[in-house]
Amino acid sequence: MNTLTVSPSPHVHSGDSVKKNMYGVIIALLPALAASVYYFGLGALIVTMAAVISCVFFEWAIQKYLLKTNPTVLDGSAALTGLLLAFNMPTNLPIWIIIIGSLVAIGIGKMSFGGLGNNIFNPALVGRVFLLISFPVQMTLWPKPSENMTNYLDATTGATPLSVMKEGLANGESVSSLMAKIPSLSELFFGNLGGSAGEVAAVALLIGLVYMLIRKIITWHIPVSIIATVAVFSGILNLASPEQFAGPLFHILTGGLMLGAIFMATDYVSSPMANKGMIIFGIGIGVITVVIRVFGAYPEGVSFAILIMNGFVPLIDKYVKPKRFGEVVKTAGKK
Amino acid sequence: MNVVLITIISLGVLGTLAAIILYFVAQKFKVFEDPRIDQVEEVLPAANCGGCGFPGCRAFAEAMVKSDDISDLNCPVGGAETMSAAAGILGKEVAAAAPTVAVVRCNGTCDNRPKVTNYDGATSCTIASSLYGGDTGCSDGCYGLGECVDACNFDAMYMDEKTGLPVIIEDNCVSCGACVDACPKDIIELRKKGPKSRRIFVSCVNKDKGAPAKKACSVACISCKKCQKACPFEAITIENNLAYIHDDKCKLCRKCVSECPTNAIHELNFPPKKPKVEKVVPENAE
Amino acid sequence: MEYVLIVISAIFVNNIVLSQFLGICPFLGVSKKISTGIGMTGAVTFVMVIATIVTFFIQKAVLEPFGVEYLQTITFILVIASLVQLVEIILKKVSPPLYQALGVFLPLITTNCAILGVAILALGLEDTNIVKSVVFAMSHAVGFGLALVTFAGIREQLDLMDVPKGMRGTPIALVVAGLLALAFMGFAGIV
Amino acid sequence: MAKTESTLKNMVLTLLVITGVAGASLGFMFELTKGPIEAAKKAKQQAAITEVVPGFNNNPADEVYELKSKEGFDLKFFPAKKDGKLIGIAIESMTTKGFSGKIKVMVGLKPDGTIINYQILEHKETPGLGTKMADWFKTDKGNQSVLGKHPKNNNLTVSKDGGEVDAITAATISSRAFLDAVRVAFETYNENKDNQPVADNTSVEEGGSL
Amino acid sequence: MNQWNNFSKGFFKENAVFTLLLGMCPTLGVTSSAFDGLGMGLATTFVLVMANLVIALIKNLIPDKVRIPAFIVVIATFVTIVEMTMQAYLPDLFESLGLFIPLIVVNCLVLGRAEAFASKNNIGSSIIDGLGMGLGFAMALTILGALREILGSGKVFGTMIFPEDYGMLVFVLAPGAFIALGYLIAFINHVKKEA
Amino acid sequence: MLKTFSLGGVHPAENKFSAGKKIETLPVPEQVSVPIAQHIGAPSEPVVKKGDEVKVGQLIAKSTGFVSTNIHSPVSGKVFKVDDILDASGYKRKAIIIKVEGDEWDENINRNADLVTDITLSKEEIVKKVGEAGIVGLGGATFPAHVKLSVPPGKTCDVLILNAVECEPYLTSDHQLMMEKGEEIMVGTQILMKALDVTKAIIGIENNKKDAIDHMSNLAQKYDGITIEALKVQYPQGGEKQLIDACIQRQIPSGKLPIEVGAVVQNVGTTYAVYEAVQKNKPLFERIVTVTGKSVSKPSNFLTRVGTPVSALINAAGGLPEDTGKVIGGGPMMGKALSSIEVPVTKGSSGILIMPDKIAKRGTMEPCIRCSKCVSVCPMGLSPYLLMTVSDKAIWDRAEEEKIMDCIECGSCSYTCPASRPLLDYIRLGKGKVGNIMRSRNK
Ligand SMILES: Cc1cc2nc3c(=O)[nH]c(=O)nc-3n(C[C@H](O)[C@H](O)[C@H](O)COP(=O)(O)O)c2cc1C
Ligand SMILES: Cc1cc2nc3c(=O)[nH]c(=O)nc-3n(C[C@H](O)[C@H](O)[C@H](O)COP(=O)(O)O)c2cc1C
Ligand SMILES: Cc1cc2nc3c(=O)[nH]c(=O)nc-3n(C[C@H](O)[C@H](O)[C@H](O)COP(=O)(O)O)c2cc1C
Ligand SMILES: Cc1cc2nc3c(=O)[nH]c(=O)nc-3n(C[C@H](O)[C@H](O)[C@H](O)CO)c2cc1C
Ligand code: SF4
Ligand code: SF4
Ligand code: SF4
Ligand code: SF4
Ligand code: FES
Repeated sequence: MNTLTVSPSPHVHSGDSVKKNMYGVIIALLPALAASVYYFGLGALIVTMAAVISCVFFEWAIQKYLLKTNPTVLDGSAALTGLLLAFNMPTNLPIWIIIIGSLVAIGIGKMSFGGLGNNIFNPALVGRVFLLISFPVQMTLWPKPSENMTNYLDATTGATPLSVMKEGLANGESVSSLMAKIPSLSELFFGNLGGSAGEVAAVALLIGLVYMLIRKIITWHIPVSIIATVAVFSGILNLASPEQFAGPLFHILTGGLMLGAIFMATDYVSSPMANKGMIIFGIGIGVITVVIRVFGAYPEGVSFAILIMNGFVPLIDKYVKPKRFGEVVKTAGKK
Repeated sequence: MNVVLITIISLGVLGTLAAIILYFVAQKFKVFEDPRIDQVEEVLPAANCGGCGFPGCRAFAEAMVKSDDISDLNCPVGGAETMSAAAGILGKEVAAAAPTVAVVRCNGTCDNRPKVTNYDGATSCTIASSLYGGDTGCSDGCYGLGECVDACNFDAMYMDEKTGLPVIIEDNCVSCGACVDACPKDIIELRKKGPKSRRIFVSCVNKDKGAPAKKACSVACISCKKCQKACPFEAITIENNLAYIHDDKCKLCRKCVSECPTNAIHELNFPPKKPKVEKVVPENAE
Repeated sequence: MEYVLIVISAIFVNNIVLSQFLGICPFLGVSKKISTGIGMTGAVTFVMVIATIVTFFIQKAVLEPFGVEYLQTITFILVIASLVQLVEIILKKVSPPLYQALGVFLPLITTNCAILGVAILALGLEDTNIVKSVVFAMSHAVGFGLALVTFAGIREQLDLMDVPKGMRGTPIALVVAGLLALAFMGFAGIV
Repeated sequence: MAKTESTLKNMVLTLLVITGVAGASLGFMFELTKGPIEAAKKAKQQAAITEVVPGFNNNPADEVYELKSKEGFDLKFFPAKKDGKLIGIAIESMTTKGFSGKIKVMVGLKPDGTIINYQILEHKETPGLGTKMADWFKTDKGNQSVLGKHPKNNNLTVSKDGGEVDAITAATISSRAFLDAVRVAFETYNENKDNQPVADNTSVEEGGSL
Repeated sequence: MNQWNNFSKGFFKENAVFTLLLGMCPTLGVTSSAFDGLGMGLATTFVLVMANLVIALIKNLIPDKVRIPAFIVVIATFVTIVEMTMQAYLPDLFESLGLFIPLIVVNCLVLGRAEAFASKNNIGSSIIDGLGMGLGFAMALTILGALREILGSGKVFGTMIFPEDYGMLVFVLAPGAFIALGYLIAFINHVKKEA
Repeated sequence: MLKTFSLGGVHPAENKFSAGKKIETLPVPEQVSVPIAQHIGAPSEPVVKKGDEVKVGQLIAKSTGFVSTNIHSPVSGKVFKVDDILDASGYKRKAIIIKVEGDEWDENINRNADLVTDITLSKEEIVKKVGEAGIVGLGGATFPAHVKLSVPPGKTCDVLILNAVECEPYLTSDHQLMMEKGEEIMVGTQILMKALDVTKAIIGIENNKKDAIDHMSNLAQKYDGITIEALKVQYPQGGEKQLIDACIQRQIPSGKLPIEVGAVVQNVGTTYAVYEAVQKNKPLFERIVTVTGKSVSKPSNFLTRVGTPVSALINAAGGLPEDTGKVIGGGPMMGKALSSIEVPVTKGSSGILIMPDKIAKRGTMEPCIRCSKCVSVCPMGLSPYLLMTVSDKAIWDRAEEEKIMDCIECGSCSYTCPASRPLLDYIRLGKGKVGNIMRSRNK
C-alpha cells in the first residue's frame, strides 16, 4: 500500500510561483528594452548585459560565500534588479561604474537585509541613487537618441528634457520658450528623447503595464495613484503660473516617471501590502517627485521619491490595514 | 572688569542657582522607589528568559521585593546561588529548590518506531499536533520537528539526526522549562538532577495498551507492571497504561531498569553496571 | 515665507539626524519600537524648545553683554542638564503617566547632542530672534521625530525578517540609516 | 573618605566651588589663548591676502576699510601696496547663491580690476562637488581659470549661461555662486573707485585708469 | 583590574564606537577624512583623561544629587579649554570640526565613563581607563575616516591612493558615513566572533 | 452581475467529477466504528456496553450538555467493544464498535419514502426533535443544529439562509441531494423557518450548479417565502460569514455569530436531515458522501452509514488508485488529510477525495516576497503574511491585535501564495495559542 501523505489544508495550490512573477516582469520589460536598443543601439545592450550579469553574479557569490546558503539566483529577482538598474542609467556608462552599482544594489540594497523579500528599499534604486550621488558627472551625461547606434563610451551627449527645463527655468526662461527646445509631446510618448535606457519610450512601458495587469502580477493602485498625483499636482502648479511650471503631460512623459510608477514603485518587497496603503504610497511618491523636480536641486526626483516612500512602508503597513470583514456593521442597501 | 572675575561670578551664580533650584524641587517632588529592586535585579542573570514565570528579570526582582514570602519564587537559571544572594539583599529566606534538568521521555527512534505516513506540513511540532498524532503508529511520541530545540535559549538541545529525537546537553541546561512548554506532547519533563546527575525515568509517554503500544514502537512502555512490582520504594505508578517514576520517591536503586521487557526505563550517568551485582548503589542508601 | 523655509529645511533638507549627525545616539538607541520612538520625540521636542528659549536669553542677557561668549558651552550644558533633571523630577510627581511615557528618556536627553547643537545653531541664524529660534527648535525636533519614527518602523519590520546573522542589530540599523539619508538627499537644494 | 551628603549646604557649596574653580581656570585659559586666537585669525587673513595679491610690503590689514555692495553686503577691502604704491586690492567678497547658502571669497584684483588670484574663505558646499571651487578656477585647463581675466572684458559667467568659464562638473550652482562673488567684489570696487577712503587717494589715481 | 587590560579594553573589547555605540555623532560627523577623525579622537581623549582624573579626585566630595551637573561642569571646562587651544593653534582643524568640538561635552562616552568608571575607581585606573577608551575612540574614528576618505576620494591622510575620479562621493557625505560604519561594525563583530 | 461576498476569494479549478452521479446506497459493512466525538462541543456519553444488542436508529450515546448531541446506531447488531480507535482527527479516540447482524430498524422510524408536507409539530417541539435526533451541521462544522435553532434571548432572527453553495472543488453531495431530494429540502426549510419564526428563507447556490438552481427555483414557487439566490462562483462563498454577506449584504462583526445580523445559516444536507427527523422520526445516522479524485475510476455519491470505514467507500468507487498520495476527508481546501483509510465516516464527512502523489506534494517554501496576494484574497481582510510571521516568532499580542482569531481557515491564502508559504499552518498555530491566552485572560 502507498504510504499516505499527511499535511494541513489546503491541499491544492494555485500554481503561482515567485519565478513566474519575476519572469513575468522581465517579459513586460522587453518592449522597453527593444525601444532602448532601437534608440540607443549598442550602448543599451552593453549596459543591460553588464548590469544583469553582474547582479546575478553578486547575488550568487554572496549567497554562496558570505551567507553560505543555497543560491537562489534562478528565481529571476536578481536579473530583474539588474535589468531595472540598467534601465535607470545612461547608455554610455562605463562598465566599472555599472559593476559598482550592481554590487551596491545587490550587496547593500538586498543581501544585507537577508535577500529576496527582506529588503526595505528598492535594490535597483539604491544602486542608482548611490551612483548618482557618487558619480554625478557620469550619471548625468545622457547620450542623444538615434545618433549613437554603434558608439558606446564616446557617444555624443545631450541634456534630458527635464534638465533643459530645470536649467532654463533657473535662468529665468519661460516654459513656453523651453518647450520649443525639447522634443514634442508625441515624440516623448514614442521615446525620442535623451534619457536613461529604459525610460525613453512611454508607449513601451505602457505595453508592459497592460501585460502585468492582465497577468495579475501587479494591481493598478500604485501606478495609477502616482501618475494621477503627478498630473494633478503639476497641473495645479501649471495653472497657477503657466510660465513658471511645466504642465502635467510634460511631467508624466519625461524622465523616469513611467518606469518608476510601473516597474519600480510596484516592487512587491518594498511597497505596502494593503490597497489603501498602496494608494497613500503612490500619492507620496507623486508629491515628492514633483517637489524635487520643481523646487529641488535635481531635475529628476522619481528615484528619490520612491526610496523615501520605501522608508515609510513599514509605518504605512502598520497603520493602514486592509479593509477588514465586518468592520462596517451594515452595508445594507446598494452594491 | 577682569574677564576672569566675570567668568567666575557668572558661572558661580549659575551653578548655585542650579543647585538650589534642584534641591528644592527634589525635596518637594520626592517619589519613593525601592532601591532594592535595582539591587536584586543586579544579581539576577539578566537572561530575561521568563523561566521564573515573570516577564523578564526586572519584573521578577519587583515581585521578590514586594512579596513577603518568596519561597515559591525561583529563578531556575540562576539557581540556588542567585536566589540566596537575592534573598540576602532582602533579608529573607529561600527554600533551596532541588536542581532539576530536562529529560526527553521518548525513545522512538527511526529504528524503534517505523513510519506509517509522510508528514508534509510546516516544520513545527505544534502544527503537526493539530493535524494528527504523528507519522508513526504511536500518537503520543515525538514528532522530531524540533520545536523544543528552537525554544531553548541556552544551546542546551539539539536534534539527533540519526534518531530524529531531541537530545539535552545537561551541562548547558538551566532548567528554564521553555522546552517543556514548547512541546505539544509533554514529552520533556524537568526532573531532579539527582546526586552526581544520576536519574532514572521511563522514556516513553505512550498511553496505548500493551499490544498496540508494542506494535507502534519496539521500546514503548507496555504497562506490564513489572517495574512497579520490582520497585522497593513504591516510586512507580501506572496510569493510562503508562508507568511513571516519581523522582521524590525514587532512590536510584536501578532494580526496575533491568525488569523492563522493552527497555523503556532509562538510567543516566550511572557507571556501567558490573555484571550480576544485585546491590543497592551505596551512596544512595540513606 | 522665511519661517516656512526654516521648517522645510530643518525637517527635510538639513534633517538633524540624517544630514547633520546630531542626536545619533538616541536615534540608534531608542528606535527599536515605534512607541518608544514617539515617546522620545515628545521628550526631545519638549526639552529642545525649552532649552532653546532659556539658552537664548542666557546668551543675550549674560554672555554677550559681559563678553564671555566662550562660556557658551559650559553654561548651556549646565542649564540643559539642570533643566532635564528638573523636568524629570517634576514630571515624576505631577503626572506619573506622562513620566511613564517620557520619563525614561529624559536622562538620555542630557547627553543628546541634538539639544545642545540646536541651541547653539539657533543662535547662528541670521537676524535671530526668540520666535525664530523657537520655530527653528521645533522644526528640528519634528525632523528628529520624523527620522526616528520612520526608522523605528523599519526596525520593527526588520525584527520580523530574516536579516543575516552578521548584519543583525547595529550594522543593519546603520545601513538603513544610511539608505534613509541617501533617500533624503533628494530634497537637496529645495532651500 | 565618606561620601558627602546631599544637603542643601553641601550641594550649593560643591557646585559653587566647582563652578568657581572651573570659571577661574577658564578665565585664565581665555586670557592665555586670547592673543594666539587673534593672531591665528590675523595670520589666516594675512595668508589669504598674501596669496591673492602677492608682493606688497605694507600691512593691508592696517589700512582696511569697508564698503557696502549693491546687494547690501559689507565687504572688507585690503589695499596692498608696495613702497606706498597700490599694487592690488584684496577684497573679502561674498554671495548667498551657493548650493548651501553663503560663500565667502577673498578676491585679489589689480588696481585696474584684473583678477590676480582668489581664495575661498568660508562655505558650506558639498564636499567633492562645490568644494572643488578652491582650485578649479585657478587651474589652467580648458576655460576653467579666471586668473588674469577682467570682469569687464571677459564674460565671467558659466558657459551654460553663455559665459566663457567652464563650470565645475556637476556643480554649476557653486560655480555660478563663485563667479557671483567675484562679480560682487569687482562691481563694488569699480563703483567706489572714485571715492575711495582718503588714505589711498594717490595710489588709486595712479593705477586706477583702465 | 590589571592595568594593561584596563587600558586595552578600549581598543577592542569595549570600544566605544564599535561595541558600546557611544559618541556616535562625532563618529559620523567628522570622519570624512582620516585627519579630522584623528583630531577629533585626540581632542576627545584629552577631555576624557582630564575629566576622569578630576572626577576620580573629587568623587567623594560631590553629593549625589548634584553629581551629574558637577561632572558636566568639569567636562565642559576641559572641552572649552580644548576649544580655545585648538582655535589658537590649530585653526584649520578647528574649523573643519566645527560644532562637534563643543559637542564633546555631551558625548555620551565622556559622561558615560565619568559615571561608570571614574566615579567608582581610583585616580590611576581612571586615567588609564580614560586614555584607553579615548585612544580606542580615536582609533575608531581614524579607521572610519580613512575608510571614508579612501572610498570617497581615493586618498588617505590627504595622500592620493588612486585617482579621484574613481572616488565614490557618497562616502564623503552623510549616507556614506552611516553605511561605512555599519559594515565596519559588521566586520569587526565577525572578526571578534572568530577570535 | 451575480452577487458574491465583498472581500477576497479565489477560484480554484472546480473538478466536480462526480456531478450528476446518482446517489447510490452503499451496502452496510460488516462492522462499524461510531466515534463518540463527531461534533463540536462535548463528546457524547455511551449508553451501551459491550455485548448489547442495538437496532438501527437506537440511541447509543447521549448528549452531555447544551452544545453536544445524541448519537444513534447506524446499524443493527451487537456492540463488540467500546475502545480507542484512530479516527479522522488523527488521534485515537473513543468509539463504539458494532458488529452488524441483520437490518432491524427502530420501530418509530417511518421508512416510507413519501413526501410529508404537513408540519404538525410546534416551534419548541421541532427544536427538541432536532436535538434528540442528533442532528449536527452537515456543511462541515458539525455544530449541533438545535443550538443554532435556539435563538438566544435578546436577539432576533429575520432570515434563514440555506447553504447550498458547495464552494469546495470536487465535492457534489449537496448538489446531488438538491437534485434528488429537492422537495424534501423545501419542506425541511419550512420546518426550520417555523422553528426560527422567520418568514424569509434564501437558498444560496453557486452558478456552477445551474441545473440545481433551475430545479430548486421551480420547486420554490410552491413554498412561501423561499427564494433562490444564484451566486457567482467564488471560494469560500460557503463560509457562513461570506454567504450572509453575499445573500443579504450584512457583515458579521469580528468575534460575533450570524444571529448578530439576524441570520441563521444551515446547510442543505442539514435541512434534509431535519426533514427526516421531524417528518419521519429518523435520527441522523447516514449521510451522502462524495468519493472522488482525478485518478478515481468511478467518482460517486454514496448514501453511507456513519461508522463505515473509508476503505469501503473507496473500494465501492473503484479502489485506491496506484498513484495515491493523499486521502482527504472533505474538500481540497478545508478537508483533513487522513493518516489511514480505515478511519470511519462520521456525521461531518462530506466527501473522500483521493489526490495523486504529484498534486499532493506541497511546493518548497520560499521567502515571502510581500506580493500582497494573500492579503487580497483573504475573505476576512486579514494580513496572512503577517499573521504567519508573528505566529512563527511567537509574538502573540501582535497576532491578537492583527485579529488572528477572525481567520476562518479557508486556506485561500496558502492556495494563492506564490512562495508556497504554509500560511494557514502557522495561522492555525497562532489561533490556538491566542485562543488559549484570551480564554485564560477571561477567566
Ligand atoms: C546632496 C547634493 C549636494 C550637492 N552639492 C552641490 C554643490 O555643493 N554645489 C553644486 O554646485 N551643486 C551641488 N549639487 C548638484 C546640484 O543639485 C545641481 O545638480 C548641479 O549644480 C547642476 O549642475 P550641472 O549642470 O553641472 O550638473 C548637489 C546635489 C546634491 C544632491
Ligand atoms: C471556508 C469555509 C467554507 C465553507 N464551505 C461550505 C460549503 O461549501 N457548504 C456548506 O454547506 N458549508 C460550508 N461551510 C460551513 C459553513 O460556514 C457553515 O458552517 C454551514 O453552512 C452552517 O450550516 P450547518 O451547520 O448546517 O452545516 C464552510 C465553512 C467555511 C469556513
Ligand atoms: C463555540 C461556538 C459557539 C457557537 N454558538 C452558537 C450559538 O450560540 N448560536 C448559534 O446560532 N450558532 C452558534 N455557533 C455556530 C456558528 O455560528 C457556526 O454555525 C458554526 O461554527 C459552523 O459554521 P462554519 O462551518 O461556518 O464554521 C457556535 C459555534 C461555535 C464554534
Ligand atoms: C512588479 C515587480 C517589480 C519589481 N521592481 C523591482 C525594482 O524596481 N527594483 C528591483 O531591484 N527589483 C524589483 N523587482 C524584483 C524583486 O522584487 C526585487 O529584487 C526584490 O526587492 C529583492 O528582494 C520587482 C519585482 C516585481 C514582481
Ligand atoms: S533544555 Fe529545556 S529546560 Fe533546559 S535550558 Fe533548554 S529549554 Fe530550558
Ligand atoms: S520533544 Fe516535543 S517539541 Fe521536541 S521534537 Fe519531539 S515533539 Fe517536538
Ligand atoms: S485562511 Fe484565514 S488568513 Fe488565510 S485567507 Fe482564509 S481567512 Fe484569510
Ligand atoms: S502571498 Fe505569499 S509571498 Fe505573497 S505576501 Fe502573502 S505570504 Fe508573502
Ligand atoms: S554623540 Fe550625539 S547623541 Fe551621542
